[in-house]
Amino acid sequence: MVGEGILKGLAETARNFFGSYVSKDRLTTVQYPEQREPQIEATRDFPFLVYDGADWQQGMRCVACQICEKECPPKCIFIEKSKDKKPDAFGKMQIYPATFNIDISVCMSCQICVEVCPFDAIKMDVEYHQSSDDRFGALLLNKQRLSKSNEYYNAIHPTEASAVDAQRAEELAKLEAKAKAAAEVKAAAEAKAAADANPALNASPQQPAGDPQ
Amino acid sequence: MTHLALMTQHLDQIFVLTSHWLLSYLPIALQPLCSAILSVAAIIIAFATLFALTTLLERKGLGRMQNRYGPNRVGPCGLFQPLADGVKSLTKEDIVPIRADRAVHFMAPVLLVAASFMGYAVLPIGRNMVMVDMNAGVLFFFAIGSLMELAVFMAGWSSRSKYSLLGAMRAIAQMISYEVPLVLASVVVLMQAGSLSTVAIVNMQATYSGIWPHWFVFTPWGFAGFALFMIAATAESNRSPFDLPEGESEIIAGYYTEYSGFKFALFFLGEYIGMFATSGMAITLFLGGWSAPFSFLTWIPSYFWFFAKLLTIISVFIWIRGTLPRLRMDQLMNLAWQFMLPMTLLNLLTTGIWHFMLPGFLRWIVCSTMVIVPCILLGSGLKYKKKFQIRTYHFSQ
Amino acid sequence: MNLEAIKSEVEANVPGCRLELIANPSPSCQHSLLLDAEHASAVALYLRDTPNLRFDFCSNITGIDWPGKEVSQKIKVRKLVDGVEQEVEETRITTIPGSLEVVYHLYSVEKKHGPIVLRMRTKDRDAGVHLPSFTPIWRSAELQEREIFDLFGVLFDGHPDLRRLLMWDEFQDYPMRRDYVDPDDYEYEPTAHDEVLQRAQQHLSQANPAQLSEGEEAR
Amino acid sequence: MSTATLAAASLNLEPANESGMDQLLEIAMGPQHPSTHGVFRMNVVLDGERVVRLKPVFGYLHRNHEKIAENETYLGSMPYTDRLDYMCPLTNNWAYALAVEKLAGIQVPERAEYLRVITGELTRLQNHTCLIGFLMQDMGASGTPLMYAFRQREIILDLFEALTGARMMCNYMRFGGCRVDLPAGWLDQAKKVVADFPRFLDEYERLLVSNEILMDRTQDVGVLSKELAISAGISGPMARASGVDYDIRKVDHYSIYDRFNFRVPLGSHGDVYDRFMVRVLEMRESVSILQQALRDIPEGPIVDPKTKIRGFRPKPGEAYGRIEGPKGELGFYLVSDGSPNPYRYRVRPPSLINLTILEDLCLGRNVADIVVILGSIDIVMGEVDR
Repeated sequence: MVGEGILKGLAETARNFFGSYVSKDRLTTVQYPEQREPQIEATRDFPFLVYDGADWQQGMRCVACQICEKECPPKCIFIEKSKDKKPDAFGKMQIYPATFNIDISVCMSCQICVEVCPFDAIKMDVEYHQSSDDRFGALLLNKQRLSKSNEYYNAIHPTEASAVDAQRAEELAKLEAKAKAAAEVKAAAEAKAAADANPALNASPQQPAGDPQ
Repeated sequence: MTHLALMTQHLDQIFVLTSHWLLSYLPIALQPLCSAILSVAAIIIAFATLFALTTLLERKGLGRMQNRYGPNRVGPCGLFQPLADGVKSLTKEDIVPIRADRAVHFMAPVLLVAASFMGYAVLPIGRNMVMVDMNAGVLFFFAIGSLMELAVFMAGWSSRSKYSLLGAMRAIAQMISYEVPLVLASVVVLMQAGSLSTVAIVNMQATYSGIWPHWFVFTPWGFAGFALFMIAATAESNRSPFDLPEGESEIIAGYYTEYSGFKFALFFLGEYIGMFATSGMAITLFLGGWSAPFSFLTWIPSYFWFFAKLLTIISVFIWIRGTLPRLRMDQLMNLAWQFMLPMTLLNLLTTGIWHFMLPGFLRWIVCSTMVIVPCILLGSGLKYKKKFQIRTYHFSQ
Repeated sequence: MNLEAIKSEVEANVPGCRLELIANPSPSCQHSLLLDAEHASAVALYLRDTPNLRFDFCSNITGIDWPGKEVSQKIKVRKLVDGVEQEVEETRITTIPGSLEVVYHLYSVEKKHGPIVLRMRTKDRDAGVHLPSFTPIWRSAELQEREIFDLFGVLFDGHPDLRRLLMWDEFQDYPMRRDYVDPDDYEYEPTAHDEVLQRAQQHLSQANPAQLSEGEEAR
Repeated sequence: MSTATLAAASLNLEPANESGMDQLLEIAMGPQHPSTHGVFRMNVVLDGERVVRLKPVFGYLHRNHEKIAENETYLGSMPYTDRLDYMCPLTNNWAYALAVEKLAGIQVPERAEYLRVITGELTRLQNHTCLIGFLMQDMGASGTPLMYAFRQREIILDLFEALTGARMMCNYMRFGGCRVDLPAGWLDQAKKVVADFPRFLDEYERLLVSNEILMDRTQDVGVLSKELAISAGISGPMARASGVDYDIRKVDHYSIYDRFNFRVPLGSHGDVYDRFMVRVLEMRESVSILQQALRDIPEGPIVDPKTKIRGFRPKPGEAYGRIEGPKGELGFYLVSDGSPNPYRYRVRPPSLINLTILEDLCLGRNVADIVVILGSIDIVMGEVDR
């Protein structure tokens, strides 16, 4: 009979019409500014730089190795190395980026920079309110705007961040153990040297010159 | 009891009485003119409001059918959305193609709106609520209705755009083809009513046996006539699934491709007003105009019933639009000339037989058969010719 | 399916054709046959129509640009140096002429085997860039050969409609060639800071100011 | 350059006043047109509304993907493949990864293969539902089927986001496996989505399959013969609708498709309705594959430990790898010269090659049929123009 399929279709749309008033499955719209979808943990958009502690300049993990700059497919990262060095989280003296810019009008959120970073310094953000009326200035993120704390990283990607933290803590512990062992060895050697030399001359042990920056 | 009856009567006639009261302050010589102006203003305001409401209803209804909210940001429940749309279309740039015929390009939407409003002159919106009780009302309505074709063609031709031209050609072919079944489907009512006056036709239907009204749709020929009329009316008002003249996915927007801003909005208005007018005519001819569906509901004002019926028909239009894809031009023509036309002619014959047979059960059976059997035959004939079917598929391995 | 067998079969059945087996050292082991241009159509037809081969599905056609290379080799030459014949090392520069290569990947829908990889090479990269078109044999070559013509500049003889596919008709160069340089009037999209912005500015400053204002007006 | 000269140059039309040609109307459908799926353009010559000639014009979205890839590392091209056919990024990733794995001889761990199959088939589901929605939109349905399709697609995209971090530009596959492992709860969520999917398909079929107008519009429209389909390199659901029994999942035995029990639907008419129905039936088969894969997925590593992310240099050689993408045979052809960048990188775009026969299908039909036929071919301009 002609019209049967049409009637079936009409029944289907009618079902959806009424269904949208009763069923949450049918009416899936989220009323955006008032309601928000729950954040999916893996979500990513643009990269940011992680720093430890409270001071973003002091705690910046990035050591300006420029691997991400090289590997970035659309070449949106611009790094200039610093002339001086600062100690990193492990106490080692490292170069830090004098400039670190990401042009997010070019960035395509592929997160290859995150994958290649050996220092866990660059991670993906979830901040999507990036619209601006300044095409160049506002979309070129500088070091300061890129820096976000480790706590923030823990808040947006808890699973990933806790794994990173655990790994870093382990590394730190290893380093500390090593340093301790080295210190012990050194102390023993010094003690031996002191015992060998004249005890009167060795009253004040030498201090390392210059404060760590 | 009589008090209550008087009150309902007054409520029913409130617009008529107000108009009379207002006019009584004017000198006699001015009264006919002012009466006309008053009614025109009333109709324009009422139907323009209905248009605004319908655009909202359509968007919300379609939205719900598609599992979304529809407009809900401007005002409570999106009620002011039509207002926002109006402001938007007024503030948009009015672009006229450089090689277009500017005068005709401007006149087309104006003519369309004017023509679509003129049909309301003969539509009885409520008891005693008709602008002109013309004794050739139905004829006048269809004559004015064909003006819309002119407007559409003017729009398509003057734009000097290929898509507009294609759209206009489609529109002309479609509107002329469907005018024939539209008029023929309404002839059955004229045969039965014996009058071309819309007021007389409604008055004939506004009587009751028991609680049931004497609407023409409750007869076999009336039902068939109504169905045919509505299909033709859908096509006349370019509604889905017959929206080929403006088939968006094919020819951008058809004849109004080159219109923007307020002229575009006028086209929109004209289309909807035209749709209300043809739906109003269907109500007048088949659904008893302003009469209540049951005799015990006559206390509700007559104009309420008219608008209730109109909104119901509009909802069905929206429902169909939300469901069906568009026909192709040749299929549309096939439907008009191979199905609609024979059916309307047969319906004329059925009405004649109905008229001359004695009232009773036999008359019902004979006339129903005369309508249903050809409908099925013609339908399956169309189906057979096209050989379309639900197919079965095989799988490899 | 053995490429050697196919090669000898084709050579036996298509008189005069010269096929060369090009080995592929990668783990994919997709070795290929190099056709000569004169007999390519005959070979292709044979591959398509022979019942046991039936390579009726030409899946992928693409070009590769091999620019001419200068290879410097150190060779030992016997030479008279100061009247004494000595063995002297000398660098000799040999120029390997460049060519454009077209690669075809054929499969068989009927027999469900494949792929067989065919290649053809042009004589050089400038004038002798003619190759026979396979469009009459496999319709799927139509757009792909147009693309190769567009991007590499290989002229396919016998193609029914050899126009540029992706670039516009007035475009001059062949972008996929290795020695292609971006034209100066390229519409540089200014980005915040890299050389693109500089190039854009440079281009705009070089452009005739009168032309520039005209362009602005036209826009 | 102006569009007018482009039109004239590409069409080579005789002057319009020559005998027989004065009745013809030449219109440019696209690049701005509601139903050319992006910036596709067809120069159509019409006699009334009948198509006399149709020439597709490409290149409005051309960005020379292949040249870009030649200047990128192998890994650096991976995010660009997402942008080819942006409706199905994961299958693009997969095809590219497969080609590189062939080139470098990398083995993929079992769990990664399962992940690839799961994401690939989910991609197929969402591609086909959306395609049918778009097709109906081209046919003039006011968005209803499209909205249902998108409602369902969103659910699948949520899965993608939870797994890969992005809804469309996933950048998920790596050479020798996948980038990240499943997050907690993902499998259950996926199982639920897959279990609910047939209900949606039922709804979709009730709405569309027996609709008379749809049948009238699609049956015997755009008939593609089996011979032409094979010769023109048509692949994927479009070829199968013409009765070509060729599914690369069955033919090439790539990945682990041999382990799954699924059927390949074939059409017998080769018209638009068959293409539509083959896709509907394929979705049911994909659901069945997904159910099996989600049930059987083993534990284990997800990436080949021997493959480096940085400094990846395959040995000189070449490889062609292809998969059965949702749109057809998606192949990548790579030539390596031993450097970190591919010497030649070629995409075999199913969308483009399926367009070869567009004019053949449209000749003699009318304007309304063009958009329906184009819709049934299933193109994405990102892939056509690359």
